[in-house]
Amino acid sequence: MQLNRDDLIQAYRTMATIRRFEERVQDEFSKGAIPGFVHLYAGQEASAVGVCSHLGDGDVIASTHRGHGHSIAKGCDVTGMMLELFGRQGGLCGGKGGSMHIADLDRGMLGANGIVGGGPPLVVGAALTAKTLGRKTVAVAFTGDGASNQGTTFEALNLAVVLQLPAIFVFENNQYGEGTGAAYAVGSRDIAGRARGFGLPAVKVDGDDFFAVHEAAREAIERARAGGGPSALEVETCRFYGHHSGDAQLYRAKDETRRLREEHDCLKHFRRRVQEAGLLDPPELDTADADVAALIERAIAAAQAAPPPDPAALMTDVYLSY
Amino acid sequence: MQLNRDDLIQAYRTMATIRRFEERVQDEFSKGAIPGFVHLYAGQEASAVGVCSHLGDGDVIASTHRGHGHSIAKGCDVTGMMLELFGRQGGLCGGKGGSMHIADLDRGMLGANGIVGGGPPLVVGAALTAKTLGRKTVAVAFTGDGASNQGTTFEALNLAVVLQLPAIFVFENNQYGEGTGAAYAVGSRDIAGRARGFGLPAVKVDGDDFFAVHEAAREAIERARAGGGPSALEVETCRFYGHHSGDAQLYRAKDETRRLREEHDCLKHFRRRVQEAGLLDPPELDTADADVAALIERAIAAAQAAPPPDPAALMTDVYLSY
Amino acid sequence: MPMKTIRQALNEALAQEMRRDPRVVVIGEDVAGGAGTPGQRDAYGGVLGVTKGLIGEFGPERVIDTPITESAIMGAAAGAAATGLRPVAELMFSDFFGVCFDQIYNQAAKFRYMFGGKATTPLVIRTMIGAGRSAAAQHSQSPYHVFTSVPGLKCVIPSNAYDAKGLLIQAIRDDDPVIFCEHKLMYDLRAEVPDEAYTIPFGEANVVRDGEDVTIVALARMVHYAAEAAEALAKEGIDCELIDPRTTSPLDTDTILDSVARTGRLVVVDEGTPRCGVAADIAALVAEHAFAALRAPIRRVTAPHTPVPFAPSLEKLYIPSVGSIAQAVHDTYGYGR
Amino acid sequence: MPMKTIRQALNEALAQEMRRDPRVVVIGEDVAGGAGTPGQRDAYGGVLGVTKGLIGEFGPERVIDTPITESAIMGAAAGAAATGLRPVAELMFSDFFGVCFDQIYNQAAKFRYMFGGKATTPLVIRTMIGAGRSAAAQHSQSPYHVFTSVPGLKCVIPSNAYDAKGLLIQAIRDDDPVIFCEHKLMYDLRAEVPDEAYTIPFGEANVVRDGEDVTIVALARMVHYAAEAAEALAKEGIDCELIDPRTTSPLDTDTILDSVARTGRLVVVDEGTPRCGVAADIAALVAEHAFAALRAPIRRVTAPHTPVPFAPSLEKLYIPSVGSIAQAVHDTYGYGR
Ligand SMILES: Cc1ncc(C[n+]2csc(CCOP(=O)(O)OP(=O)(O)O)c2C)c(N)n1
Ligand SMILES: Cc1ncc(C[n+]2csc(CCOP(=O)(O)OP(=O)(O)O)c2C)c(N)n1
Ligand SMILES: [Mg+2]
Ligand SMILES: [Mg+2]
Repeated sequence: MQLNRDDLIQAYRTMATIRRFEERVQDEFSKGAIPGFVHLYAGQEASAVGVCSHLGDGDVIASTHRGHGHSIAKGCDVTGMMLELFGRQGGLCGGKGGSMHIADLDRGMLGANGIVGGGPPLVVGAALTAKTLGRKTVAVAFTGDGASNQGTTFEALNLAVVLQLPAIFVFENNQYGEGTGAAYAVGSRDIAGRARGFGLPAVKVDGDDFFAVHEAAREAIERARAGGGPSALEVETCRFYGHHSGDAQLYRAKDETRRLREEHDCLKHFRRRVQEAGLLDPPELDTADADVAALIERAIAAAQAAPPPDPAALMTDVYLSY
Repeated sequence: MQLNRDDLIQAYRTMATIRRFEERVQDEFSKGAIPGFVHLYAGQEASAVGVCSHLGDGDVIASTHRGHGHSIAKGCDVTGMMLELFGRQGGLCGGKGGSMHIADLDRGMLGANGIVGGGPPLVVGAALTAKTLGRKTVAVAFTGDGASNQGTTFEALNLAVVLQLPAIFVFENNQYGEGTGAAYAVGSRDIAGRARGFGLPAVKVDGDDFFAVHEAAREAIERARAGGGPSALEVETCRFYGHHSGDAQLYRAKDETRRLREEHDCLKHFRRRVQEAGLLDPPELDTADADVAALIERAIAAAQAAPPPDPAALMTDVYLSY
Repeated sequence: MPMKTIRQALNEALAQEMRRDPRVVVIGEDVAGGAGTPGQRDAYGGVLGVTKGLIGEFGPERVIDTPITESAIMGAAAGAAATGLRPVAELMFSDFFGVCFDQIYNQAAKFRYMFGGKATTPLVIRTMIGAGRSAAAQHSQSPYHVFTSVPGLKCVIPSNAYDAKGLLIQAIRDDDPVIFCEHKLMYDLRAEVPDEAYTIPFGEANVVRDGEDVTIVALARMVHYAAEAAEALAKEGIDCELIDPRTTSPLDTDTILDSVARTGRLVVVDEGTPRCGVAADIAALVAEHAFAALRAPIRRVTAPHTPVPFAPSLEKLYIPSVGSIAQAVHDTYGYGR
Repeated sequence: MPMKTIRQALNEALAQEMRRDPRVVVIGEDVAGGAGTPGQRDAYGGVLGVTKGLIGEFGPERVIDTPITESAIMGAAAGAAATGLRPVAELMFSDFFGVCFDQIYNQAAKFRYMFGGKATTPLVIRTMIGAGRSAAAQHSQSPYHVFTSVPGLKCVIPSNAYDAKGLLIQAIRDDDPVIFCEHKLMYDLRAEVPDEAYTIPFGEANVVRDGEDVTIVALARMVHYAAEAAEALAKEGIDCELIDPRTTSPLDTDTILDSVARTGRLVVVDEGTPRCGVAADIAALVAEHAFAALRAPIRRVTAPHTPVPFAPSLEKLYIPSVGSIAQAVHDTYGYGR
């Protein structure tokens, strides 16, 4: 573990930001303040933060429909995101993208994606840019157990291997694709193993454990930066909410989410670990929680206060020139 | 080897028919008598025949752009095929399909295919029909090393495993996809191994050796018929001609095709094996050759003599009713 | 007659056809839901509940949940249709056609022609269209112009529960591949729907309203907007004929041309984008075959040439409105008077 | 000026732009050929030789051979374009759009809008269109109507070597995603082509021939057929104006509308299928915006609503001919006289 105190507090703060963001989005969505669909990332924070803490603005990620966590971990402005979710002027995408299309190219965030399996090929491209221009940056595809069955994902794995690109494929296995179990949809029942068959190193890692994710990601990312080619990570994780906000979750065991929150909460796990190791004190963590809560409330207040986009925005930004 | 004399002579005759068909198509194409593109199967005969000799009309195959061999092995009428290649009335598809779309549903031949990776998903469907209607039939996708990298192919493997369908995926690895080597395009350099990662049994087999293919196919097909689910076969084979008729083949080693014809000719290999084992005599095989040659000449003569399709055929068979 | 929602009408059509014909199977992502989970099967019944309950009656062999694998779903359905089943495959959102269209347009739709008339491919693809739910750029499109353009494919776009049931049963019994477009905002719309099975033939438009002044052709949800506009215009003394083609391929050209022959004026309303859209197709038809009768420019009321925006305020501007339809009718009606 | 084929013109455009800008890369199947083989690199140079020789000058890092993996190619090109390269990706046959269209229409084309104007995606997709080579149903299509319909995508369809070079350089320098359609039967067509680099702006039609009686709008190979028809018709005293839009998105609507304002008669010639095609799109444009000038029905001369047949005898009937174009002009010209 090569994390110093600042790194640790930063990692915790980012995970807590995601958690709080999602919990408050859930409230606001339930109240009808957020239009459309939202897919909440709560429970999976260690994956986004464990991976992204190795990345700079020049590194690129592509995300999924469940993109808030990756966006925050990659440095997207939380207020800009909240404005976007509310569909308001000043949103990160001007209110034109919404939850499923959060993006910020300046932060290396190449977009949430409404198409399952849409991101991995894009990441091959970002990695190609890095390699071709000799940038020493890497590109990371966050993707799911469901998306692991999509042809585009398989093609991306193969092409990344063929071109030996600095690409990392993170399969966040939260056991479900909508209401279908990974145990059914992944024929091999082993996402990492199937990825390994494509000729790239692939490891499974416990997504409750920020430190395990962080370490596995470090290895993959360092290898990629050094020209060692692509890797895959299967992060075993869980989502605390339904597929989308409002999902009745009939496919889950009774009590499952309560149990997950108790036994598989990566934030609790992190607190326990750093306290046991004497690295951070509860008050420091509590202060971070309080800061984060205030930040999110400010973001929501800003979103509530912001006007809708200028009607003229309907017709702009289809092309650069036309 | 559970093949009796009749089986053997039949297998040889079918392989010889394919070989002769392709050689004469090459001549006729070079003379300009055959329009469009043709992709010749010569050199790969043991694969089509080794597999299809286990199949009846109720079993279904889907083929590729290089479909003549599979069509003949599956029992398509050779004269009908030749008429089709010439674009004439009476062709197997009425002259509307051509070499790349040879099909005969009555023989369980679900079509050559102009789309690389087009066949495997269709085979999943044919296998689904078999399973749903309790037919005890199987479905076989013939596909290539190049096609093994296509997303549709990967998806078909996974879905066949998930639904435990009686589907067999035959990867004919002739080392090239157009002018690109399998050693480059298959990131893992191991098609069978990659398939195995999808959770189905997959073996590599020597495509020079009819008996090896026959045996591996028997095992896979019997398993499928018995409800044991899908399998994959990687047949290591070679094509004697270019990607298509007229290809300059600059991607090949000098002398490569001569060497392949000498050392890796599955027909020669078959003759040697049956003679050494005292199963068939040279005269019997020569008679088969002569019969086959006459058959193909008759097919060509018929094709040359046939009129073009009725102009009205342009507008028919778009729909059953409209 | 009992009132039913479009969702109920579609569900009933599926159940009745599955009962009638054991070759009919449903296949897609979460068409039941719950496979391989600790929870219950039929956890979804389709993301908007259209296939709910079918697995209970017909079992997992005929209500087939799949991984997220649209190419394999469409290919499997095509291959199954060509070999003896009558699959109803679900493409959850029509926006996803880009990951699987080959199996639809190059395979299923072309089998019969390429194979010289020897293949029969009784395949139905159910899919969702439409904006209005803030589902943003990749979940709100109406790409039926692409489907309509494909020789060998039929394209159905119902606008009410009665039509939805009859057209879906027709689609299932039809021996050609059919893509069946359901507007995601209309599932709760009610109409009188008979309990027994019935079919509505393809290529027969529904004349929703007779009129003598202006012909309006509208699709899917736009039929309702156009009806509202026509109602309002009638009060001003403009008498609109409203035609719902119901199927864009085959298209009932006669009904449209006959109407324009009487009215001399045409407005086409289509939620899809304008370039090479169905509105353009119908406008071109009329400009070619009813030219003599035309007394005013053909007006198209469509979405703009932009992706679908997320913000509700922008999305509202994106979708044709009752007001914009009425305005187009006014323009047309006033032309040359 | 030197005479060059379209193939040479395209190759030269690529080479010059790659020299000028190190961010320009070519990616696709067998764009060089020979990777991982015992033979030579550049064994293909693209299946019809357009990219031949580039790998020699620019190396395998900028002339990138791929497996058969169109979704990954298009996605990689889109992702690379959004992060700093200017890729020219090859979709060997446009017929293959069905296996990869998501990355084109839902990703590349929508980035800028979905991301609120913050993405720039300078991507070019080169692809082959057209029938006439007995390549049958899956290798002969012209689905540019689908490409034209996509907001955020530009669509270019050159008809001669001069335009091909200027338009391809424009496409590469353009900051929006562009799909560039090359007709497979036209690569050997020669014209005068300057050696130096030049651009032709998008959205500016080429008026191939001035005329006063009938406006013909034709695309790609049909421009040549239409020119031949116009030549013959001129001898009969029918004076056709022939417009080649060159780009269908953006479309030079002014040139078309101005021409029809003068001639009052329009024939659109398009090798694509008729339903929701570019011919319909242009017909609808004119029926809406040049109605007052129209003196005859708008005639479309297109392929029929069928897949492309294999047999040369049928394929010849499938493709619009000089004769069918002349006939349509006659009909239009004679109408109302
Ligand atoms: C191509 C495509 N198919 C289907 C969907 C509908 N859909 C959205 S999310 C989802 C499940 C994704 O599962 P997974 O990859 O495991 O991600 P998770 O939701 O668990 O984060 C599905 C089926 C889609 N958006 N795109
Ligand atoms: C989707 C698609 N991409 C590309 C092509 C062009 N193409 C035709 S055959 C071929 C090579 C196929 O290689 P392989 O699968 O190894 O089969 P082989 O030709 O060796 O029999 C290619 C690239 C195609 N027809 N379809
Ligand atoms: Mg999941
Ligand atoms: Mg091969």
